[in-house]
Amino acid sequence: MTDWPLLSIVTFLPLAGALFILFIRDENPDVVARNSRNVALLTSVATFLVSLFVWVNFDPTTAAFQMVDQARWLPGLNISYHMGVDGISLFFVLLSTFLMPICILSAWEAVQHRVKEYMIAFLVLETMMVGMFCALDMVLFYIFFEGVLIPMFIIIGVWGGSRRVYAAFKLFLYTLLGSVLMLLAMLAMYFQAGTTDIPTLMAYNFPFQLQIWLWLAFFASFAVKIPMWPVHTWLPDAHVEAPTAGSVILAGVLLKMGGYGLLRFSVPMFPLATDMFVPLVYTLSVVAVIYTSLVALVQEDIKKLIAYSSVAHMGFVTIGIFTLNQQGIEGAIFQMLSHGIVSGALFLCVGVIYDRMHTREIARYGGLVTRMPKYAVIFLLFTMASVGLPGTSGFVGEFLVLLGAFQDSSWVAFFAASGLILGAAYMLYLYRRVVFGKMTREDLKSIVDLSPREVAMFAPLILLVFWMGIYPSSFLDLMHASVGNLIDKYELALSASGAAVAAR
Amino acid sequence: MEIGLAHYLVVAAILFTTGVLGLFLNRKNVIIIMMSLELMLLAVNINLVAFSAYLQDMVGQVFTMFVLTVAAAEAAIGLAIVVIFFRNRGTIAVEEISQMKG
Amino acid sequence: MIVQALVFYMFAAIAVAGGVMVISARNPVHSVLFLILVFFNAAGLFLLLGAEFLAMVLVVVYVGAVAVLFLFVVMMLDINYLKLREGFLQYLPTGALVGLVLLVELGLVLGSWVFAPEAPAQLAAPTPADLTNTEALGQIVYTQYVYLFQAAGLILLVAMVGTILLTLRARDGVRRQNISRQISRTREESVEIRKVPTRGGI
Amino acid sequence: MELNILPARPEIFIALSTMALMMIGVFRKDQGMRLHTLLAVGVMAVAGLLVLFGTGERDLAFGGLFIADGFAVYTKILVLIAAAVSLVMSVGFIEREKIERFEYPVLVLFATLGMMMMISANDLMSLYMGLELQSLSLYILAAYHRDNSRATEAGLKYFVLGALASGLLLYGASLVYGFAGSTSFDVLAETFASGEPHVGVVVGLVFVLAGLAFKISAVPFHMWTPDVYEGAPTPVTAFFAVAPKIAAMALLVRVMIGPFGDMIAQWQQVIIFVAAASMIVGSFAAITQTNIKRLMAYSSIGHVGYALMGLAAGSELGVRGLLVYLAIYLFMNVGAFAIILSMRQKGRALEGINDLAGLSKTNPAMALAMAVLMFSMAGIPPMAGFWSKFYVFLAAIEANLITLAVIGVLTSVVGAYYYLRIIKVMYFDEPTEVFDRPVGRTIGVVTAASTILVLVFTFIPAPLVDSAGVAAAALFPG
Repeated sequence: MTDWPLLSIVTFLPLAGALFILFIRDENPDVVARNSRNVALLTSVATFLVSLFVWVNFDPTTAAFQMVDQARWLPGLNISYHMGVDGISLFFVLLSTFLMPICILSAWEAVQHRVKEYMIAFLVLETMMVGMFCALDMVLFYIFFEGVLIPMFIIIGVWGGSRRVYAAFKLFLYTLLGSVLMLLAMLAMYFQAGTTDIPTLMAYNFPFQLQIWLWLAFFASFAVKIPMWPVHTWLPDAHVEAPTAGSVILAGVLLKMGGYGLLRFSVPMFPLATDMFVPLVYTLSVVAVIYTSLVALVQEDIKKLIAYSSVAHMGFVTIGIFTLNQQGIEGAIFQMLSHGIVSGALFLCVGVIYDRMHTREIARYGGLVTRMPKYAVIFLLFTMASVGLPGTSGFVGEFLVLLGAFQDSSWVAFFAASGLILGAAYMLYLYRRVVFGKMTREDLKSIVDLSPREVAMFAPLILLVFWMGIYPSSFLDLMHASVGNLIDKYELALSASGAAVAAR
Repeated sequence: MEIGLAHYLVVAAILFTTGVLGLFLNRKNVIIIMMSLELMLLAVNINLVAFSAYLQDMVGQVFTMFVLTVAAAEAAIGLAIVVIFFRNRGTIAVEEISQMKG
Repeated sequence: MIVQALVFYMFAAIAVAGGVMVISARNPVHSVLFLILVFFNAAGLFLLLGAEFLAMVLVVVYVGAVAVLFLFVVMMLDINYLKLREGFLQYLPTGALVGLVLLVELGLVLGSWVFAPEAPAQLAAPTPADLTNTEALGQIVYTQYVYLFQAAGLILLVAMVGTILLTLRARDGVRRQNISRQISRTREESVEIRKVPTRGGI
Repeated sequence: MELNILPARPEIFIALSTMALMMIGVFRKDQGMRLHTLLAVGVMAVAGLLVLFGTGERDLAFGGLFIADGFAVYTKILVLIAAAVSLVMSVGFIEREKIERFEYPVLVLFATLGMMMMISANDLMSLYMGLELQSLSLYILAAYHRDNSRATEAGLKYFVLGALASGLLLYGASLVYGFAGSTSFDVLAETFASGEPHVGVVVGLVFVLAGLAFKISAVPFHMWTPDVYEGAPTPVTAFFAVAPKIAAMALLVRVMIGPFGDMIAQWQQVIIFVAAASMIVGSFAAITQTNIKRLMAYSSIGHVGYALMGLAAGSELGVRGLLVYLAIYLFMNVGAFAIILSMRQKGRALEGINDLAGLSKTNPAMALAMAVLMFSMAGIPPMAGFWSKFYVFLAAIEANLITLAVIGVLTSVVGAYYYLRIIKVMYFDEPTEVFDRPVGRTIGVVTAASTILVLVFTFIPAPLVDSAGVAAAALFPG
């Protein structure tokens, strides 16, 4: 099995499924819709199963890239098709393949028009996401990184809410604006180092002046994607207008692309610039954590509230990454994985009641616990996970990040911790308003509890939240080698430049 | 007083400028515009012939000959287009040509 | 020598003045006539430069064909030309200024013209000393430059096709003389003899 | 004197067979153009084969006036594809508009011949003759729909500005000749290689550049483009958007890199300015357009700007980027125009962007193709349009033109906005009425083929990039 180009299969299997759906034709549109759903679900489940093999085959003792595929690609340039995973990217791949079947399940009944296109868009999206996390060549990375925008634009624009067009354009243009600068930086790196191969570039020492410019260009792209304050404004719009599954993917995977990019490019390739910009990132992150938490408190729209909470949580992630120690970075990765699952699940929870009531206004709900006990339990669980209750996945990530931050700067840790309290406040406030209280609305009286399909959709998520919360080692152990290597190289580069300065 | 190459070139430059000016000043009257184009081409021809004479080289004159030929063909086509334009519009004023800004 | 200079100045002055009149005359017919004047004087300049053949071509082709074509179109199109002159004066000051600047710049560049030092050595077709201008041109146009000659032929062909395509139209309802039908008419189909009864009317 | 006409086989073949086609047209009584179109495409195909199976080596013909080399092979093939495809696509449209005349394919052939002569020009005179043969044919084609006042106005504008451009170019050429004493590109290159050129030559160069900038509709000489694109019959616009652009661009590259190659210090700044201005105007002016042909005009202005970035780099890598750009531009535009040509309702041709509303429901396949092409034009990976930009940006960065590259990427974001708007209209808006079914399969085949090429390029970039590399290398001997 290891001889197989596993990563390429995981990447392109969904694309094959999408092509297959493209050619489904029938006189009866219902048949087309049913077949599309089935093919999409089958493909995504199969992809997930194949990706499990990647996990099984993964060797946690080494920091090197594994399961590498390499092929000649662009003639005349030192740019090749190069795929591989290490301890940092492995779980992002799994996260993507894991969330996709759930997304497709969530849209089973919610999406009734243009089902075929919907499924195609999601499968193409999966290819792009997985490919991005596996890519070991900058140009290849860029293609997947940008390519994500195409299906996302379509998903929000076609199946989104009332202001979908505005949201879709905002998402697209914002992220495009950020990433084109990254493209130029990549080209500059190509001429500096003579290659776009990521492992090679990680070992390359760029001059300090150049590092600053390159770091800024990459940061422009990743900061928009993460999203960091103040370039986060596209996210609430996109989340609110996107269909449920779109929000899940957006929160679950797309936001992680920025964090992953920082870990893959900014930190290892531009260590000196990273060192220099740590205060900037800390400031932005702390502002993001506190400011967006406060904004979340006053939201009237459930999705918007969760969207702002995502910005706050991603602020933790950037803090964690830029602590540049083992706990901080592992915590950041863990937090990203946890947030991917928890916020995805929260959006699914919103989707459940949205499908029934067709509104996202918090004031329109209340007292759901009487009619939907199962739902209330599940929603509570994910709320707690989002708040970071010990025993859930959210706790581990936030704890590690705080631990890492405390080593670096107690002030940052202090602000981050105060952000945690605010986070608990707005999430619990939300929960209280939606689930508890008196059921005042007439139309809520007939609301029905979760269907078996919906329970099946939530079951794996619940399982994972507890697994990650109770026994995080099965994830963290696989990261140790890669993260350790990352930090070692970073410190080596810093001390080398320090030595160079001293020698002068 | 010796008449040198520069004299001819300056005459050509004046004619060329006149042509360009005529093109931009007569924005509406297409016929005058086409005559301005002819003036420009004539200036080019004077240039070429002058260079040819002072370089003692025939190529300039050959070039001139072909420019003359092409200019005649161009004038024929241009006038044909003016004629059908007139048939359709009843005028030869082209409003948007005034968008031209050098 | 002085005669040559005088002749040059005469031709040059009239050509330039004519050029100005072409673009500023109120009546397009006058413009065309001034254009003809410019061509004649340019032909004179060509003669001074020793390009007799081109001078002749300019007169024959340009005055004989192109200018007449212009005249023909100007007269054929029944246009209120005065209206078309609106705006001319409006743009004149700026236009004149821009033109003057362009001219001064060109003059500065052209006034100090030099040939590349290599230029005399790399002439593709040096003027032969023992031939007339026409002969010299003829000797290279059909040999060395036959490619351009053929291309010129194609361009003229395109011009012909284009003008016919654009302007020729078979009009309905126009009676044309069909000579062969006229002369092939027979007595039987043209004349009918009827016996009209007397006093009966028709 | 050695004539050596063999390298010009394709051109001679086209010239002779075009004349034969005219004879056939004159002696046949009926007015249809199907036979002529078929024959014309056949002629182009044969010419393409003649080009392909020439030696590909640098070879001079007609005493050095004409050059055949790898660069010419590549660009001529592109021009022939562009001409043949746009000719095939136009038949249905022209028949429905009832303006079919056999002269149409004949004029397209003449224009194509002119373009090939331009590409193979190795002398200022042959440059001029090729350019004029092309331009004159195009003037007529623009006004081809002679009873339509918009078409004739387009023809008139195109003529006046095109003739002005020729005048500027000629004046510049005369100055260049006057300095160097030669019109041959080879001799010019040698002359300018040695030492600082006279200021008169620089003035001449600027005039030549201005004339050529008109032909590729680069800013600030772009004013004619939107009007002509909008006014001319759509098939003619489709032809205008690709073939002449490619040919004029090839000519510009050959002139700048060849005879003026050593004067790069003089022209690089100009090209940088023109490229930046074209990108800016092309992207910002397109935002407010409602007519899709006008939009395509601004889009092509923008694309010219990006392609010029490759020339601005002045390197072999840059020329290769430009050539890749041209090829991908060709496929994207041909596909987009195929769709624009099939925009008809109840026998009436439509040109509004909003007429595409809801196309994803009424005609999903066509909408998908258009979406792919628009994403490609916006330069979003993994479509081919991204690669075209990638290669020119690569060259610009290598040549240290950072500012230009930054302007390029920023305008490409603005450009993305208006391409996305078309996708938005097709996918997010409610459908209006269904389009008429296109007659025949050609439109469908062209659309499908170009879309697939645009998609597949990411996976198989080598054939195109390699041949562009060979073509670019031909301009940089040694």
